[in-house]
Amino acid sequence: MILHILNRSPSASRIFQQALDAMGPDDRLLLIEDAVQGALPQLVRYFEPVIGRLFALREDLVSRGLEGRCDDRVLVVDVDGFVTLTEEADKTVSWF
Amino acid sequence: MILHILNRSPSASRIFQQALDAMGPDDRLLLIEDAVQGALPQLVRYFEPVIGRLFALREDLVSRGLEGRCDDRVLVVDVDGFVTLTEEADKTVSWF
Amino acid sequence: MRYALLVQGGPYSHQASHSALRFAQAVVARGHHLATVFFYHDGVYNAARLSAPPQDEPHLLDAWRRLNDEHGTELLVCIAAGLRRGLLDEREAARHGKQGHSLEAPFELTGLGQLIEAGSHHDRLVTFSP
Amino acid sequence: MRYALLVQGGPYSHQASHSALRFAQAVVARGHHLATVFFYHDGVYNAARLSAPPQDEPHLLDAWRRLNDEHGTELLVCIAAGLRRGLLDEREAARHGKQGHSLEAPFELTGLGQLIEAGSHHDRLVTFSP
Amino acid sequence: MTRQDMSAIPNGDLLVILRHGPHGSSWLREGLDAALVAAAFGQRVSLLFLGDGVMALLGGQQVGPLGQKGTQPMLEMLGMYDIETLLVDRGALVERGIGVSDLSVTVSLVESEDIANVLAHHRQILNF
Amino acid sequence: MTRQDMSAIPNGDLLVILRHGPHGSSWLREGLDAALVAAAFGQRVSLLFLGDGVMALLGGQQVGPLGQKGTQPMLEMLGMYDIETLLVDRGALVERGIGVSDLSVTVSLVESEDIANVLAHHRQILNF
Repeated sequence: MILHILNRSPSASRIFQQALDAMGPDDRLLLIEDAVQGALPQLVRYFEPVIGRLFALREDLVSRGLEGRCDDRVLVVDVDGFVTLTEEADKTVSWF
Repeated sequence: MILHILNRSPSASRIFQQALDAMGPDDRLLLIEDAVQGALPQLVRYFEPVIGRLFALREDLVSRGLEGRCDDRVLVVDVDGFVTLTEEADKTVSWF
Repeated sequence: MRYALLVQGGPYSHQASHSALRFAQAVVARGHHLATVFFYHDGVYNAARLSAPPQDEPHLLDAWRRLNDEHGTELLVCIAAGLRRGLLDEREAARHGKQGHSLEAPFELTGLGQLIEAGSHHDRLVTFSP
Repeated sequence: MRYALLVQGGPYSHQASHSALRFAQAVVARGHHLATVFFYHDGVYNAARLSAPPQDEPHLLDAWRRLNDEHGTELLVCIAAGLRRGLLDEREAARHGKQGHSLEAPFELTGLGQLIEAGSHHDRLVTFSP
Repeated sequence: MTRQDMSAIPNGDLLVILRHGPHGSSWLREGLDAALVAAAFGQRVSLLFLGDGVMALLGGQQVGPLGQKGTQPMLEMLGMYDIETLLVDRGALVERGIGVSDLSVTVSLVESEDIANVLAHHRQILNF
Repeated sequence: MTRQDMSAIPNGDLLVILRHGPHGSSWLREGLDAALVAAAFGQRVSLLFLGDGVMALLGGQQVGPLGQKGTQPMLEMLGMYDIETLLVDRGALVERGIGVSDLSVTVSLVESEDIANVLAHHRQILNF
């Protein structure tokens, strides 16, 4: 299992599509930095194919005022959870 | 008349849409750097609304091996032409 | 016409600095006066005096200096953006209790007000960003 | 586990450096060994020794130094990326005939081979880019 | 601002376009800095929030995980510098499901088709 | 490479993903540098060109306007370092109307649905 890490807003950058294309059926996707906007109910559709293995970093949601606004299906983890995700993955790939 | 300058590939970045939304009916758009890819016949559709006032910088096409591959409707200018475009415009806006 | 450029990209990382220099040379070649280049955001790194690119690559720092030398173009570096990124002249280094300096003439540390003034007083302002 | 980080974003310009530091602190807090941080692309600017951010902002340079101090994390700066961008230690400055230096211990100028080795020898490599 | 009130489009010396959200990069902060300095120099300054830039206006923002300040305090300074014209692309709010009541400051909504007019009405433009 | 020949997906120590074109930024050059160094260290290295990265392979590239070298010379060095596996996203070529005959080097085409497998077959990945 590969942990994919995305840091660009899906409204501004098309890079999320490259990340999705590169994900295997068990791979996970973590949204950090500007990508956490993708956890909003209105934008989460971009990540429809990986719902259930879509994570967002709590600290980056909180600092942007987005913590209470996420779609229910997004798995919110804090930075400890981020480390755990890297422990559980064979390797990580960052998309920017 | 405003000269808008775009430097991002329309395949990677959605910023071109902000530039197009901000253009008035007489404004011009110049593609430079990675944006010159948008002059390819297959990608020029992104710039359909401003055909006829869509320019691309020759030097950036040449260095990327794209000079002979542009759509006919793209107006190719060299860096002197770029300066002329700024002379003719009231002001410039760069989108990145 | 009097031109000002705003450069926001770091050297070598993005084409912005190369594009700005190429445009600058074309501006002066057409007989305009390139009055000001203002460096902001990562553009401030263009002023790093110790820059040592490989000999077969363009030496951006020297090219900026030459613009100042031959055309009197002022090379202004935003002080707030510079300090965060480690670009200090001798005076600022002393003020912050640091040994050595990373920026020197003809580059000048100045406030953002100089960008605003350049935008007002010159005929054209063209921005190059990463 | 043994971790390596690859940092490619400049400090203050992008969140990459902040994200990397936060992740680094969580890695060591969970009992892992953070063996290496490798700085590449604009990440090399994290090592600029004269960095002087406002007092009410995080001091990234000091935070990196503390990781080295408290956890023995090696702070490796790609030499090719650094020289282009004006990051020279005393030895490289002398070699290039420049007065002064912009990078000092615990940061080390090294080749890309050290990144490749870190990727091979440690259990995890996590990248933070702009 | 609707198409009917084009006359309401403000004139100004400087339009600062903000297209990046808080925390992810320094673009937003640097753009606001430029706006504040221009106002301090006596210019009539307007702000235009496009795309991710609207995230700057959302209430409830916090400092970053390492103590980074964010841009909320800068927004609160705008009034003190007589920067009263905060124009927001309505489409960017709708795309994100953000309502005007979610915002921390008072803004004027702009329709997409009026953005070009906003640019035309200002002598100088800085785009961040 | 078609779905029928999944067996042809190469294994390797390092996969370097290249997603940026030449001249616009240093990402492509820095990615190729990393690949060359890894190969010099004895690793089995594959390259995967996605999106704008395919622009790296187009023939007829020139030095930049200030004499910047570009990346063509680095591509020519790949063979000397035994980097033989150049995988290219077929969709990215089609999107740009670029044919295999337009490329300056010999490549293997990869379908979108095989990209994940390429990643899985390499021990380590660097993404530029």
